[in-house]
Amino acid sequence: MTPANSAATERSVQPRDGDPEITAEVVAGHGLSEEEYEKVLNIMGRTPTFTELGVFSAMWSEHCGYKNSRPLLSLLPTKAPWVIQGPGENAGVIDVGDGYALAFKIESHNHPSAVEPYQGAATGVGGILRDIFTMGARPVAVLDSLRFGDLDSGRVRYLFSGVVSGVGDYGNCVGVPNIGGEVVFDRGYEGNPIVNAMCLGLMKREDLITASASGTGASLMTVGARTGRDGIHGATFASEELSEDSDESSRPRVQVGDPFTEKLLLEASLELIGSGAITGIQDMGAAGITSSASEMAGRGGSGVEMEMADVPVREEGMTPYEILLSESQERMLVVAEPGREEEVRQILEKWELEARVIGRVTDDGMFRVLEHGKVVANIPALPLTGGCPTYEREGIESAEIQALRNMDLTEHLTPEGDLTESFQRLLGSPNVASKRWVYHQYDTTVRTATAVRPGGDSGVIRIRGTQRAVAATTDCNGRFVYLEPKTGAMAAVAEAARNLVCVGALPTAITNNLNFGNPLKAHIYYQLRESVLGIAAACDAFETPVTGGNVSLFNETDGRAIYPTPVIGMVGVIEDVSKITAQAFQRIGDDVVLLGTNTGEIGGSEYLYVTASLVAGQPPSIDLEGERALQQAVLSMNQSSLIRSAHDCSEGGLACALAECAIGDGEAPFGLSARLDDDLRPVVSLFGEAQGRIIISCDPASTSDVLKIAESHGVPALRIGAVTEATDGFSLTVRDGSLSASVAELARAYFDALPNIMDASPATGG
Amino acid sequence: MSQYRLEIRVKPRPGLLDPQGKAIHHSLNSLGWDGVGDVRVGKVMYIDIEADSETSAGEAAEAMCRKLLANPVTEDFEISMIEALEGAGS
Amino acid sequence: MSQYRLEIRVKPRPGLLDPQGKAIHHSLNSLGWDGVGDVRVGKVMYIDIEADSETSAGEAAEAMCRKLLANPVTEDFEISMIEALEGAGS
Amino acid sequence: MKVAVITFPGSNCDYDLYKAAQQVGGDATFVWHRERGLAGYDAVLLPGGFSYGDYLRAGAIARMSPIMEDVTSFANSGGPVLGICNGFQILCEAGLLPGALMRNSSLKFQGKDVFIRVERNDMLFTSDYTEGQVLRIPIAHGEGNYEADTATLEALEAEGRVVFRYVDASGESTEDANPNGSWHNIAGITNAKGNVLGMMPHPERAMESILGSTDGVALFTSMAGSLSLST
Ligand SMILES: Nc1ncnc2c1ncn2[C@@H]1O[C@H](COP(=O)(O)OP(=O)(O)O)[C@@H](O)[C@H]1O
Ligand SMILES: [Mg+2]
Repeated sequence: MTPANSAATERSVQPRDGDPEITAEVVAGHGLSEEEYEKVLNIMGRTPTFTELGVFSAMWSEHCGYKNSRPLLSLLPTKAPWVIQGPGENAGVIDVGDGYALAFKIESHNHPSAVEPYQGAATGVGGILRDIFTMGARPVAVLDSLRFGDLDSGRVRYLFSGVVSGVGDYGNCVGVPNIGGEVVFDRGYEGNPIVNAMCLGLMKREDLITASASGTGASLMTVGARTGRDGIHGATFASEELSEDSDESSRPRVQVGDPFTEKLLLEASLELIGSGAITGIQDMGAAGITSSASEMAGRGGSGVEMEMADVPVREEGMTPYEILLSESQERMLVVAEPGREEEVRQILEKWELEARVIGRVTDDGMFRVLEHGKVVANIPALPLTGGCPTYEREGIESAEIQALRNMDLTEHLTPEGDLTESFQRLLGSPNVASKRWVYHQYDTTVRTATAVRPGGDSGVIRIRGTQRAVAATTDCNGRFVYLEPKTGAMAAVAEAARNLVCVGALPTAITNNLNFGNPLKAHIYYQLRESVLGIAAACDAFETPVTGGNVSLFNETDGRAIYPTPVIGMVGVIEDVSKITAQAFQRIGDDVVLLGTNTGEIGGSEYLYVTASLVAGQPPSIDLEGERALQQAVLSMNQSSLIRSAHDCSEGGLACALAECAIGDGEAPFGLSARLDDDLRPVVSLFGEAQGRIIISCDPASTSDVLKIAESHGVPALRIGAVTEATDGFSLTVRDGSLSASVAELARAYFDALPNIMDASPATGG
Repeated sequence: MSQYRLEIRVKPRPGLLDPQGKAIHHSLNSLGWDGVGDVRVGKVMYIDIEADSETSAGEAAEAMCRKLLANPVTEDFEISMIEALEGAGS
Repeated sequence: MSQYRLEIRVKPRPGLLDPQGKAIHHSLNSLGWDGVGDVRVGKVMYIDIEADSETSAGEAAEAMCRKLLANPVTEDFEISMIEALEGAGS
Repeated sequence: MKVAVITFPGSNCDYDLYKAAQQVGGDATFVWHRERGLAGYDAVLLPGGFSYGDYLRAGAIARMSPIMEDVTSFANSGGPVLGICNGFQILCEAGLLPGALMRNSSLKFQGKDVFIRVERNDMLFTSDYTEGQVLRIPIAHGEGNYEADTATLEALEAEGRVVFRYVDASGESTEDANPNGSWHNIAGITNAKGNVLGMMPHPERAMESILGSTDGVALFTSMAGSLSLST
């Protein structure tokens, strides 16, 4: 290494030959507003160099600086006795009992996936895995929450299949099972797919390590892959709207994932952390070395000094600007204990990877970058990481959306054909239909810990050596959030909690991914603020604090924003794996009980989208107290081993949920005979998407106990029918209508829908 | 109409990481081929096309590359004529 | 010693099923290219080698193919010289 | 039973296999691919995963690892070698088993439970199964499409070297039951001597009812039983 000390006497920043001059245009090209640039000048007390400008631009982008969301995020509840690490680190960490801690987080890769679906999704998974193992936890599960336009477009099929292969190939190769997620198709996401990936990692409590740089004189080392020119300015890019010519201009910004290197890096990192040779470790994610080094310095209250000539590069002639901002994947920055650098190098060497000292921790609070001993950037670290201006804007609801919400839906509530026909259409709609086509491309069983695979309400991973398990789910109905953001956001949290209690897990904490349009527009800011308020209210009510998350704004194409989509990733704890409840019916003759109230709220439903191509109406209301009572009632039934199955009602309403219970995984389906005498129209009764409903099945001998538990929690409960033999068919009667179909037919509609669409015509990128 | 066989080579764009090439490079080196430098890996496709002329066969191939065969974001392509096959049967 | 860039094409043996080729064929047809017949898909590798001569570069490449780059059970290979690159730096 | 679980860069089922061997009382040790020597082991296990990222071809680069020379001599001297998934691919690439595993005919990775039928139980790997028994076992692979030249394929059938075949729940080897396009629904084969077994499905993932199946257990008890008798 070029000794950084030799430069220590020469602190003045040298302008580099060949770097562009700093003009107003160059500043604007870096995405900094005039006001922000003023602030840079104040912090620096001089004109920044080109390198410094690049550093500010990346750190003060929305992606790294959260300038439009930070004030809102501070409204979220973050504390509970079981929270070990709240927001601010690479991932949140909670205590899950028996000495184990769970690290978990969700991350978006929407823009990269819009440009290059396969690599965008793959590198998204890579990034979230690194966030988890840099906490000292071994990644044990991945979930993916995906949204696309309607599948009748070749481009959408191309995005969908590319994203799914990218998620799969990366996670499969590293060897982390996928345990769930979601896929939604709606024209609201045309042009702007949403690709969110969540990861869970387990560790012994004492193995927790954080990403801070402390200990003056300690060495900073890069480990893992070499630095190339890929993804330079990805962080700024992720905060811009896509435009017609994005494909062209963003080509060089595509990063290619290398899951094989990631797997080696994962093993090497966990070994490094175990060795005690390092005191801090951080993934080089968005904005590469710049963000990892400055954030580590910021958290440690220290400074850093780095020599760019010592960074291992993949290409010749890279400038400090490029090295600092490169987003090449599968790299980490670690802080080694002084004198133990060689040990670090040897551990990496064993895993056939490189580790190189590129600098050291200082005590002067500066983020300093050298090139062959000359200082090319010298920025106070704290203002760089924490001084990004934040904005609170006025939020105003869009009149257009208000009108949609208040639309009279009456004319759409009589089916055109018979009810059964609408039912089958709905079951076969890509949003309701089985997502097997997706998760059969994922390894769901590697690591031999998957107790519930994708396809159930939540995925479950057992903790080996204990009776415990952790469960996880991701949820958000963007249509509801679009129609009424606060209610919709509460519904997302409530649905996630319902999905957890259905398998028997106690909802414990959430991570969230705020996917929105351009927050500089008042109606989008309104959606963002209301959504955050909704999440906060629901998390308060459920005692599920927020331990972290991610914000992805500017999801717009040609001025059209996606539905506001605050994806909730919720985790829960199961104390006894033998008590996990199945989603599907288990035994002929069991009673079927509906918990919650069938209110018939049909605004924003899949039924309206499928039959009338409408996203309108008042979305279902949320009663947080009622939801909480429902969760507790189901958990109590689970604890007393009274129920054989539990499944919540979501897209497609009661009818589709019951069909899913009957069909199961298709191997051993059951029939159903059920009747519901409410005074609603058949369509709203069967397909309405009222919240707070869970269908359970139980031995008839237990039914009275089940009803008692429900009553003691104040939860409405009604026996609506019984599980029958599959050959007896599926029959569901409401006051003014009925559905009846053969179970085999329903199963076909449900399982074949996605494969048929995807096989029918090619997916084209052009 | 005649029948042509075209060879289409699709390769990763310069500057993009090629993990496969990297792994092969590494393996060749450790098998003792020290003199091996850069390795890049792409796809090669052999396509039989019916067309009026060599030129129009080439044009069709180019259109196919743009639409389906190559990923415009990460890959470059090259087309060469392998042979003109007589008649319709290849 | 000079530096050579070789192109190695590894393709599925005739007679072996090539599901990838079949899928591309199918897609091209349904995108409206009716005139497309057989499609076969293989790999192409670009390897920079330092060697005494073109001949010895080619021989090295052949040895690499036999040892590692092609699977004799399922694949055939072809090697062509792309260019001689002067000196050591490519 | 002392077993070596060989770990290559990119192996990711090594731990699962290690645990499976332990579950049946085996004394398992991880052996890193750069180590040498397999003296003292009763059996060698090659785990699944993506050695070297499956770059080039699955198993192609791993089979060049130093330890593979030792695996080869271990096998040639009659020692039992079991390769699962990527392990099977490596055994084929190394020539310890004939044929090759090509890309799945669907061109997609397949991760799900399948049914396989035990075609013979007169081997040390399968003695605790009954002949014709149908097992439910997970698969997770993108390149499991077994191919070989016609002579080899015919010899495999004629000599009864197909050990496992994909079938439906009722035990019929139908086209629908074939997840990857393998010739004759082949899921696992053995060498002529019967001491090397390669299979795509993952018995080590079917060891406990909480994981959905215990049908893999007998494979490991078969080995443990035979090997503890012989030592
Ligand atoms: N992208 C995906 N990846 C993995 N599993 C998925 C994905 N999408 C859906 N699934 C599985 O299918 C199940 C059903 O999906 P969904 O209808 O969204 O469930 P829910 O309404 O219960 O949230 C999910 O719980 C999940 O296990
Ligand atoms: Mg659910």
